[in-house]
Amino acid sequence: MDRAAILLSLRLAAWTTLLLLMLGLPLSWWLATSRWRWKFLVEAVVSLPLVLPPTVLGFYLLLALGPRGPLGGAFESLFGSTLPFSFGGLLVASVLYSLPFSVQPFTAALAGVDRRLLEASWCLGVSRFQTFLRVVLPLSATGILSGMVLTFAHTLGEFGVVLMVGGNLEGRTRTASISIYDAVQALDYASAGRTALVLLVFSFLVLALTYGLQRRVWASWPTRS
Amino acid sequence: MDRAAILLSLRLAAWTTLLLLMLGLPLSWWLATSRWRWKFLVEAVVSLPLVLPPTVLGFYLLLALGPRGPLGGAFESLFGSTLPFSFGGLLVASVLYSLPFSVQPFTAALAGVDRRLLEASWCLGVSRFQTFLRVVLPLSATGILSGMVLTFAHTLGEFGVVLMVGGNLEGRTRTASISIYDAVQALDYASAGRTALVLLVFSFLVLALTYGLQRRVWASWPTRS
Amino acid sequence: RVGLRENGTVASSTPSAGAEQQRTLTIAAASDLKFALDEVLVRFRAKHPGADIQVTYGSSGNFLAQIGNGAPFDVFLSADVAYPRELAAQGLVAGEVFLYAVGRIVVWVPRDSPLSVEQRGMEALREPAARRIAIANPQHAPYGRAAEAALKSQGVYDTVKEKLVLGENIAQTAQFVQSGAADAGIIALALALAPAMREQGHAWVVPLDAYPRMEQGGAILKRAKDEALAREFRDHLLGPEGTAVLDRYGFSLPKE
Amino acid sequence: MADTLVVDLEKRFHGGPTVRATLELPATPGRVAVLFGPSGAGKTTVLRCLAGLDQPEHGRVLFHGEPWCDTSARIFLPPQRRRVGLLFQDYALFPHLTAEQNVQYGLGALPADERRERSRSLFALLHLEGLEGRRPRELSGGQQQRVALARALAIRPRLLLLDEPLSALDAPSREHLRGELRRLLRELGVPTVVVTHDRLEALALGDDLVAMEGGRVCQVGPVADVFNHPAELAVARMTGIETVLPGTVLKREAGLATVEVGPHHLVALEPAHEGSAVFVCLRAEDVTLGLPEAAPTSARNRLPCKVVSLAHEGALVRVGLDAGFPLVARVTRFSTEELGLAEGRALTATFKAPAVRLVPRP
Amino acid sequence: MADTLVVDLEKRFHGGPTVRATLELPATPGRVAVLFGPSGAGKTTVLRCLAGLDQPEHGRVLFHGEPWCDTSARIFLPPQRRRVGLLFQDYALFPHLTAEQNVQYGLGALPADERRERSRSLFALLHLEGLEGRRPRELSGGQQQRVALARALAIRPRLLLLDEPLSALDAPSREHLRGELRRLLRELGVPTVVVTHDRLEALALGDDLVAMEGGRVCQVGPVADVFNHPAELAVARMTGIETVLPGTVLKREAGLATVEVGPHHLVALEPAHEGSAVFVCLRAEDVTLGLPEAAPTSARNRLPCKVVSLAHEGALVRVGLDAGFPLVARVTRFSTEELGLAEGRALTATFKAPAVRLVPRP
Ligand SMILES: Nc1ncnc2c1ncn2[C@@H]1O[C@H](COP(=O)(O)OP(=O)(O)OP(=O)(O)O)[C@@H](O)[C@H]1O
Ligand SMILES: Nc1ncnc2c1ncn2[C@@H]1O[C@H](COP(=O)(O)OP(=O)(O)OP(=O)(O)O)[C@@H](O)[C@H]1O
Ligand SMILES: [Mg+2]
Ligand SMILES: [Mg+2]
Repeated sequence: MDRAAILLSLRLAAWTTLLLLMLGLPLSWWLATSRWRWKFLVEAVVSLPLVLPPTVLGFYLLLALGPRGPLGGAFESLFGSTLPFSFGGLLVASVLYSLPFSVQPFTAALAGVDRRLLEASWCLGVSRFQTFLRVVLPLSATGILSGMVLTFAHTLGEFGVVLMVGGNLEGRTRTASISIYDAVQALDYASAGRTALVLLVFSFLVLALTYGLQRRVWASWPTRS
Repeated sequence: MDRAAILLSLRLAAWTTLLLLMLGLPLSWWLATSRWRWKFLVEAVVSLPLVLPPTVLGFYLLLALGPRGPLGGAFESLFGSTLPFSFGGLLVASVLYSLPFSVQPFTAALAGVDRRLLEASWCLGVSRFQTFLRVVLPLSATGILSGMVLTFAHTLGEFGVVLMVGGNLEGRTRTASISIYDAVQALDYASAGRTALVLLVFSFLVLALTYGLQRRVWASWPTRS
Repeated sequence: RVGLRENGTVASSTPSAGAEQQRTLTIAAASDLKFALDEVLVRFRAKHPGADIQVTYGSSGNFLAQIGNGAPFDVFLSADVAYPRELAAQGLVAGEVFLYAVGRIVVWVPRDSPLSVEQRGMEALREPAARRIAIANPQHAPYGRAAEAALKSQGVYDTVKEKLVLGENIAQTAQFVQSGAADAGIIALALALAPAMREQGHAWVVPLDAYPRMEQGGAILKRAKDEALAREFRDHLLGPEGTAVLDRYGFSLPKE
Repeated sequence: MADTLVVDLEKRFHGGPTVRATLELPATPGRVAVLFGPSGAGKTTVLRCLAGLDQPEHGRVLFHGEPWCDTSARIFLPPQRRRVGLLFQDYALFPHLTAEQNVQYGLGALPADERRERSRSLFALLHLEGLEGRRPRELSGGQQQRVALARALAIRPRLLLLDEPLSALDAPSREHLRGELRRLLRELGVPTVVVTHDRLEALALGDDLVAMEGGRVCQVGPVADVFNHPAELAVARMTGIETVLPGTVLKREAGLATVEVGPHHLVALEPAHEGSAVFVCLRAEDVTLGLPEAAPTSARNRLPCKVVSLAHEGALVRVGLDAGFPLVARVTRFSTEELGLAEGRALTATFKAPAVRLVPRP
Repeated sequence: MADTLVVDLEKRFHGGPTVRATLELPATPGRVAVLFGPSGAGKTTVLRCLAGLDQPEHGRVLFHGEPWCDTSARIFLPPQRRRVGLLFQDYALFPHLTAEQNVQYGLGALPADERRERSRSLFALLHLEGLEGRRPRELSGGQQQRVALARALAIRPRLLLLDEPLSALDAPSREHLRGELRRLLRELGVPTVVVTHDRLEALALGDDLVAMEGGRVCQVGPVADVFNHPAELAVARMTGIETVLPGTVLKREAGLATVEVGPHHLVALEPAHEGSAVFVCLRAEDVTLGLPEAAPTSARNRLPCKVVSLAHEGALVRVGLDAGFPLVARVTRFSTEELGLAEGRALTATFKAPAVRLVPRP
């Protein structure tokens, strides 16, 4: 069992989920409310990262983020270091790859909020941003939670992109999924099984806790009209 | 560019999406409506396949479905052949792995349908099943579509599970994503790029068409209350 | 249970009804053989124009697991002779496990690299310009184990340990360097000779005595549908035509 | 047993009140029962239990002798099999369907042209022509309400449950539709339970009246009976009796009772119930005003009083009086002018003994 | 300019009607304007444009001289900056918040105890005590409506817009709350626009009245003026004038007009407008019934007629008559008994000249 790797995975998954919450919600809100006629093209593009095999996506990312790539070069001249083979690089890759897992459920959830409630809030003098926080978010909690769970779980399990961009550095970019994969490749099934079990049990606990605690008080299945 | 692989991928993605629609909707409906107190455990379990690296999940699936595995043995004695290394095996693996991508958005969408509308339908003498088809489905279309898109796109791109269970047999289990992966492994970037491009363009068209055609008539952002 | 598998026709999905007449051969081969084996097969296919010969490249570890679970491969060419031996121990191998090549490694840098590997060999890896050095994962990749051993025997391991990034396999290791994300890499000679790499960088061939012999072995599997054709393929690979190609692609021959 | 609706149920709301309803109503074709009572009385809850949408904790519902729900026998007929037409208080129209599709929604079993014919005639009846293709959110509040009513009527239910069916309509449309509805119900022969807050509607539409308050049924009976003989204070209030005064029965003789109220003794018909503590209830329109010097009439009760307030209510004027206790009279605008009513004016209020209703005071 | 609300707008609905509203109302503290009109008239649309939720295609809204919307100057003040208190016709309560949280929702800027105090006093005013912790779906329809009203009042708006604020309430609560509301509005000094379908409510609550029909403003003016002098047929109908007959003005002299209606000649006050084609409008309560042999009165119009129908309406009885043309009278129950009214009874209907309203007939 690889403790450092498990901790790293959790850290990566938590950060990815957080970042995608911050980036994905505005994007989803735009997708849910905009009446721009070409919006559907953006919706299609958001899902495209999924279509490529992760390692291949990772390879293209590596080219883009590496010192010779367009982004990597700019990043290096700004910060003096490159993204690949660092936690930052993993994070960028995970966020990009998991984008659809957040944005799709978020958009569906946000689009389901009754517009009249927003109007009611505006009339009460509450700003659009505050309305988003106090009305839209609570009312789309189920869908947002589902997006976060997908993102979190998927980042834990993702390994193609992460391996490609991260370089499998022990304690820094070797996530639990890479560690398990390595063990399986090395025919060390016992060790793989142990790490996998810990990861599964832990994830199960996190997910069960999330769903269990999720305050169903405003859930959509009330006793009465 | 590997035409056979692209066709296989599309076939697999289409079947997986279809099967998950048929399996996922009842499960999601149960998750959305049940008041069973341990339901949250089931919700947590549904997301677990995501947590393992795909190849490792594929490895465990191979063990389970192979002739020496518990399921595979039973299957073989029933049908005379085993699932791994066949299209059926790919399908089973994809369905299992993509389960959360369907069930999560489906559940969130179904849970958002106003219960009073179901009650209104029941009072009009319409059965629960018909009510599901005529009221629940249309009203959760956005969320269901988002689940289907995630499933479809993800099945196109998935390669770890498929590689492990399918064995990368040309014309039978070599999907486009494996083909691209192989080309990249062989440093044949031009060929990988071509196949990837075709896959991306095609997926983009499918997605854009889906979103563009999606009749927004009952969408959640009406002009008026 | 092993017997069950032999009459279990996994390939029941084989399409054509005239398949009985058609001779088939499915080879599972280690990824590093990609370029060499493709060329070997050109000649072999010419000899058997009617036969349907397919090859799947991949990780030898995966093949081991898949063959153990009924994968429809006839011949297994592993990157590590230990894997076919493991299959033999499970009773899945027809005849003997054979050695077909010995893998070799090189230190590879892109053409514009400031590192002077061609002159200084592994010592060049100590230079500060070598910020990241890619090797395959020694935990499971034979080339990774060889690279690690070579680094140790050349006395640079402790210096470069912190700079190592690990590829899942040798191809990915090469990509790390190719993309510029790593400054140097230790990869298979076979890969360095591949058209896509040859023009792009310099390589320094690590002496064979710097690391343990990487014996690549193979086996014909008991479940082979056409064992005769499989044997013919083995003989072709081990024969003069096959060995010449392997040699050209940077594989030493086992008997040397 | 046959043509009745028997309800005897108890529904508890977690963290809320308990609604208990025991009533038996004639449910013959075309008969209309009105559920009447203040906000929060439990009217919607009773309708939902009748429709099978809420399941009572205890009790039973029998329609025409058929058990729809019986907790002791564990019988519960699902809403689909009850075939009730329920108009929801908040309409619950299907947002993804047009008005016409909403109305035809429950008619799946009929041939297409009969479906069309039914919805067409309902659209005409409810003045909804031209709105067939609109979705609910493109309709005004009153239009939505009428579409929901059409939807409930379309299925030709065995029992019709209407929760404030005309509340969002203007007075002329409401009066007109009330008549149309009444005719249609007779024609279709559906027994109906209707919730309304409008006394005129209760009088105009209802045969029977169920008065509820605070989760409890107070009185059940023919509309006129309940309006004329409220069994308790709450019913008196909801049927619009403005003057309610605590009094004491001093003596009963010859069918008449003398009641002491404040400084006065009033004469009323002898009440059916025992006990001397009563509420004296007086409908404002039963009080006649005259000048103090006017000649006596046959009315048994005659009180000097003073005008305290005047409020115009369309054709009538509501006059607040002080007669040693507060008293309300409602007179026509003619009389107001004739008597020269103004605040402070001294008058005589007269009312007949039968107009004085005595309700037991606990 | 200062204390007025000026509206002049046009709002088109794609696939629906166009709503045009031109009106100018005094908007002094505590003054109440009533928006009156049949279902689908455009009342909600006007309120939404005032609140800034709908944007008119053309036109402007000026409140106290401040432009809230002016399409020609491309001015559009967002709802947040208008500070109007809008009660939605369908409440639009926040389902995830309790009743109390709903009411306090717009009070974020106030200190916590002032927030609590405001919501406490509104809960008391609207008889909602004990429901603070309930979520909207655990409230009855009328309770929800009152919570929504409290929410709109809580923010002490500059302009209050109420879309049928008391429609879901029973008559006694409605009457009571109407008084309370009226007092509170005076106290807070908020000008108010209220949509109602209830004539009594319009009379009791309103200072001004805006009559709308078919997406158009028909008449604007003080309530009594509009009720007494409807400018057109539609207004006459909505203000409850039952008898409307086509007639021809035969002559005008000494401030009086003689109008031919069917077989009779009626006397009316001379109308302001030209032309001889008119509608003769007669309010049912202005018609007095007497026995044919009764002594003549000062009333100028006197028609023999027969009773056709009788309908009880609480304190009054609505009598349908045939006088060569249909005529409706509304009399007290006393009179009904006195005159022994029954179908077929021959009577004399009298009404004064000022009671006959003449409206131009196009
Ligand atoms: N789900 C619930 N949880 C708690 N209390 C509830 C719930 N539903 C209704 N109640 C309460 O039960 C009582 C009766 O509600 P009901 O809806 O039957 O009233 P109603 O007579 O229809 O009133 P209205 O005329 O205002 O619609 C009310 O006091 C209401 O607050
Ligand atoms: N989004 C829309 N699309 C098309 N027509 C609409 C839309 N919204 C409203 N209308 C129409 O505009 C007219 C005015 O609607 P509005 O809601 O203002 O009526 P209202 O006077 O409030 O009626 P009610 O008393 O029934 O609530 C109605 O005929 C309605 O059908
Ligand atoms: Mg109700
Ligand atoms: Mg309206």
